[in-house]
Amino acid sequence: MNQPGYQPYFSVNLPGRQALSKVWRSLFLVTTAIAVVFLVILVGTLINQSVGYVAIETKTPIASLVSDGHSLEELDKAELVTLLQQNLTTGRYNTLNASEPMETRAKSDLVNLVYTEVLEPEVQETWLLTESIFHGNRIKAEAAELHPDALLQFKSWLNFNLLKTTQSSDPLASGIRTALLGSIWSILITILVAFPLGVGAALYLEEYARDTWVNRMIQTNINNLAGVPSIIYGMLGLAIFVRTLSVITSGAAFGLGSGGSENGRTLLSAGLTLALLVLPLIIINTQEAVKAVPDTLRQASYGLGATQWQTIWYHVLPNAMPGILTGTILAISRAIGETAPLVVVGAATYITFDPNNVFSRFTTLPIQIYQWSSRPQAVFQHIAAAAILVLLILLLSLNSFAIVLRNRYRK
Amino acid sequence: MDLSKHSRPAEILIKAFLVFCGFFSILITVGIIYEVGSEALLFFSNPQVNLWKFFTGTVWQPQAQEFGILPLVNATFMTTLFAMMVALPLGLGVAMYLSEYATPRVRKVLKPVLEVLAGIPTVVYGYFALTFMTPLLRQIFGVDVVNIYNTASAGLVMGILILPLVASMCEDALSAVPQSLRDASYALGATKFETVVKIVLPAAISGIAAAVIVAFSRAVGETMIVAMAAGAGPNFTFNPFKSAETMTGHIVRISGGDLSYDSIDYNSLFAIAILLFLFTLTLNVISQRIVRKYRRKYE
Amino acid sequence: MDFSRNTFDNHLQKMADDTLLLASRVSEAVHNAIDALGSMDSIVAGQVIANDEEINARRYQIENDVIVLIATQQPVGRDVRFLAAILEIITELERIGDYAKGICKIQLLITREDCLRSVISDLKRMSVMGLSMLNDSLSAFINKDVAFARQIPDRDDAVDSLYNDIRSRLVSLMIKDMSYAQNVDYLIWVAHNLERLADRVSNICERIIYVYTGEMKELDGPRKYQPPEE
Amino acid sequence: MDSPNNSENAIEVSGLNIYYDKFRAVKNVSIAIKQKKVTAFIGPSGCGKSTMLRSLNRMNELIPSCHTEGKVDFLGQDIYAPNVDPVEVRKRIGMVFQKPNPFPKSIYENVAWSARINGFKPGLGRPSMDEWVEICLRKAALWDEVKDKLHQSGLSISGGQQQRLCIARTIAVQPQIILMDEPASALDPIATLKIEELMRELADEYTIIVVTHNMQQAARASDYTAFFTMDEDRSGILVEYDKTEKLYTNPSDSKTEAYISGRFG
Repeated sequence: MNQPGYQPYFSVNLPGRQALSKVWRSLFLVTTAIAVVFLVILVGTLINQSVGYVAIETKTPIASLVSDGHSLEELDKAELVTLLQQNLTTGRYNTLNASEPMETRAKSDLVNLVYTEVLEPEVQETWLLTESIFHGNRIKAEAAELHPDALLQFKSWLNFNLLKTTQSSDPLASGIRTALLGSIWSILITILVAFPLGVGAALYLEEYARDTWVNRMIQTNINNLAGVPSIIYGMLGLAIFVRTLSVITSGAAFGLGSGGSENGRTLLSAGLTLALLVLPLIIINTQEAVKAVPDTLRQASYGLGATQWQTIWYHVLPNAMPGILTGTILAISRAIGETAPLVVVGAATYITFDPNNVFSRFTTLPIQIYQWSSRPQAVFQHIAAAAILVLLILLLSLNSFAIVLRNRYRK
Repeated sequence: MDLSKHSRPAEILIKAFLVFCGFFSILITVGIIYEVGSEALLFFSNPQVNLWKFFTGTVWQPQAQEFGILPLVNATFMTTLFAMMVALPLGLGVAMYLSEYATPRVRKVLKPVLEVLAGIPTVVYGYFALTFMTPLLRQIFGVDVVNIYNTASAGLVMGILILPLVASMCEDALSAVPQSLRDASYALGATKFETVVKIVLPAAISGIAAAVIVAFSRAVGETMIVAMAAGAGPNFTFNPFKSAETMTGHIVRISGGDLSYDSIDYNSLFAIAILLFLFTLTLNVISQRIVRKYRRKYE
Repeated sequence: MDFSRNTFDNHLQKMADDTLLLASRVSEAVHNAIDALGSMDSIVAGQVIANDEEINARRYQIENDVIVLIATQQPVGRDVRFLAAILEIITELERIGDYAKGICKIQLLITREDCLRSVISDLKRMSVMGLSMLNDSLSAFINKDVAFARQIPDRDDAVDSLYNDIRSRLVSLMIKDMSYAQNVDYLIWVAHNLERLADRVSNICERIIYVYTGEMKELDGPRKYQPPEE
Repeated sequence: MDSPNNSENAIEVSGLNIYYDKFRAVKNVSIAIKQKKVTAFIGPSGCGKSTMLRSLNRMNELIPSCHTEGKVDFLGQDIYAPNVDPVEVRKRIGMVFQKPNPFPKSIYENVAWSARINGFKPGLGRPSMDEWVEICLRKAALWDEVKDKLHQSGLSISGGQQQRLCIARTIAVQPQIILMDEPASALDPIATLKIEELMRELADEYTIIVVTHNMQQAARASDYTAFFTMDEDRSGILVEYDKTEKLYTNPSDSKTEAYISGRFG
């Protein structure tokens, strides 16, 4: 292809260069594939842990209650109540009756009561989903040999009972009801505090603040706060909300709270701590959304004689709102997953009653997961996995909502 | 017609609220420095604490009045090292692939995957370290070699946690490189690889450096994974398969129990915390400086 | 700044060169025409007439080139005045060429050489004066010598008086002997052409001054038009 | 070599169609670009002239949705033939872009890198790298302005100088053809004229194809001009291609006339 006059100063090993290019391309592809594989393994592990065979042995053999070949479900309500009366101590029966009279309980509830209170099942051994699928027969043989009295059940640890019941030392009866409610309460407090403060700060910085060293410092400060490890916020919450402000956060000042004692380890402290934690994120996200509102809009508004706040309220905010909400939801999902600061602020290790006001002691879903995971018994790993799935589903739906918002906003 | 200035009380009130919001973030910082700092000061002013020993001692046993922070720092850096070993090459590779190689279609699928990975709470990663990584390591290196709680497992999983952060920051840096530079390179007869490695990468290097620093800061401050998987109890060891407690892990474990205020244990946690705060703050400030610089370069 | 529009400047230079070439062809034609008349050489006269085609062709070529330059180079300021002046100058030159051709046509019609003899030396003087004006005007053009260009039209008066002189002599000759009438008429035309030649040189000088100063005014008359300052 | 008739053509395009997904941006263009001349592509925005230009060294392929049909013969070889390497094509057909885009390296490195990645071998009858950089900068009429600051960043010089640096960088690869995509549109008038002047000078050695939306620029700087416009279906078509002086004084198509006289649309 050389032209006359074209001096061959160059020699090019193009095939070699192209080959090198291909090698690196595949390397980059491999790294990406590894990242995807991690996610798959992670989800796989969770599912693997949350479904599988369980060998359950009941303290009282079921045969002693119902005749052979029949099950509890075939009995009617009266028979069930009788069973309970016969096999429970009077004190226990009365406690149960007091919390809800036997007559008004649903049949399924009664079956449950008989099951947990009378039969007292206990997990002997658990298997993973993969084991259960690929080595089903071996497991059956093993179970028959090692736990002859046990019932081998294919159980999903992720079920409605998990959501409905509170924490318990009995893994079969344990649930995340308290934790879920705790998460919801603390997040509501977080939103109520962090959203107005965050949006306000962002509006100040974007719309009002001039380029002075003070405002530049505020901006730098916010960016830095966003990078502070969450546990430091926990320490701050511990020092300020739990300790210094315990009169307020314990509810003692309002005559509320648990037992009137000044203990600041409450939902309020947790919510406020999380609010501080997500505040920089909300500010930064809101700033981005506000920045994206075109200046022509503001000028148009000023041109019509609007004041600065009218301009912000009628033009800037409505246009930035989808972006602000998206950013806030993402910040909130960060807060929902936070564990360390709440451990420091003092989440309760064992708690079975629902929170009824902001001065209640609390646990949250991630805390519950942390505690279950740290238990040595394998059974709790399964519940932890199920709880994690609940947490992930919650976060995923929040995130998808944010994405839907963002997409609608883009149009 | 009256065109003279008049005050608008509502506007002033609203502005006052917004100014307060703006300054609230300063309050948080002051709060951290004052509250955490003063508790830490209480710790350092305690006669049982020797500042020299604090920074050089290799035993941390509050019960025995031994306050040498090195075991905690050492474990922190061990886990961080492992995390960086996973996150940096993988994160940069992913960023390169996404920004330079992936078709828009592939990117549309992969970016949400990364976002999901980034949105998973750290406690889940902790669980993952316990139930997947540790058994895997024990299977590979032997049950006798690898403790149930060890820094390697925590560090490796932490690397996965940080990977999306590194990837997305690096991708930002890479995509901030103007397309015109790539075009120029191709028009000169460069191959894809030559363009990516010799033009795009150097142009994005400051952004990538910022990503590395932020990743480092994240790893140092990361808590739940190490609290769950690295072990409980300060242990001065360089063996990644032995259990050891990091600074954050220690804070979580001690404060999780019932702790009496005004004890030296309680104060010592704040000393660790302020150290952590200053360290991560320094890293963040540096990375922000770098980012600001490279943003300006192409604007 | 060490920068110049070399390409465009080269084009402008070529236009000037082509114009000079055209001018030299034209003055050669005038010179030859007067020579042919003086020596009553019909062959030379025929050549001049034939060569006029070439002069016309050259003129159209220059005009076309100027238009292309205007269309493609967007000249402004002195450049556009320069190109416009070239268009004007080549028109004048072509007209002068036509005068040469006219003189040669008359040469073919002259029948009374005695009549011609009485004025030929003055006609030659006129042509020499006119051609030297033309020559000087073009050197003023090339040298951008505005002062010089301003002086040239003054010499038109001498040409005019010579013209008047020749005409009155020819008229009195005709009054004496009406048989000269036809030839006198022809020769007055020759003198008239030479007088017009000098006028056209004055026009060329006006263009030159316009190119280099932007003033547009009649040089040998009252000021007609002064464009606003450039 | 090719037949003498063809050899004066650097590029022969026949039946070229360029699509973005389903949309046809360039429709059925055939054009023969003369060697060592400056050819300008003009036309209203969106008429596909840039797309057309980028198809001449396969830069289009960097846009995933873009695909090309037809033949582009470069000195007798179809650059879209399956066995042709686009990198090889781009080495021989260089490109200069709208916005000056020097690499964030030194002035010297900008030129040297281009030569180096293409396997520049100094020594034995060939210039050294320093000499080669100087040669290229001289050809780009930049040497005198930058010779004292060769190791400053390529971004530190003025826009016009940056653009000439980009040209020098392109020359360093020894292309036969230089494509220029609105090379002066981001520059001030003086810098613009300098680039135009440079184009004329480079035409002694290289074939230059320039896209410009400034028709005066095309008129001033080119030997040949191709006028593109949009069809009813908004795809770009070639209306007229002729010597620049002909096209600007006596276009044969009324659409060209309307466009160059500013009466378009």
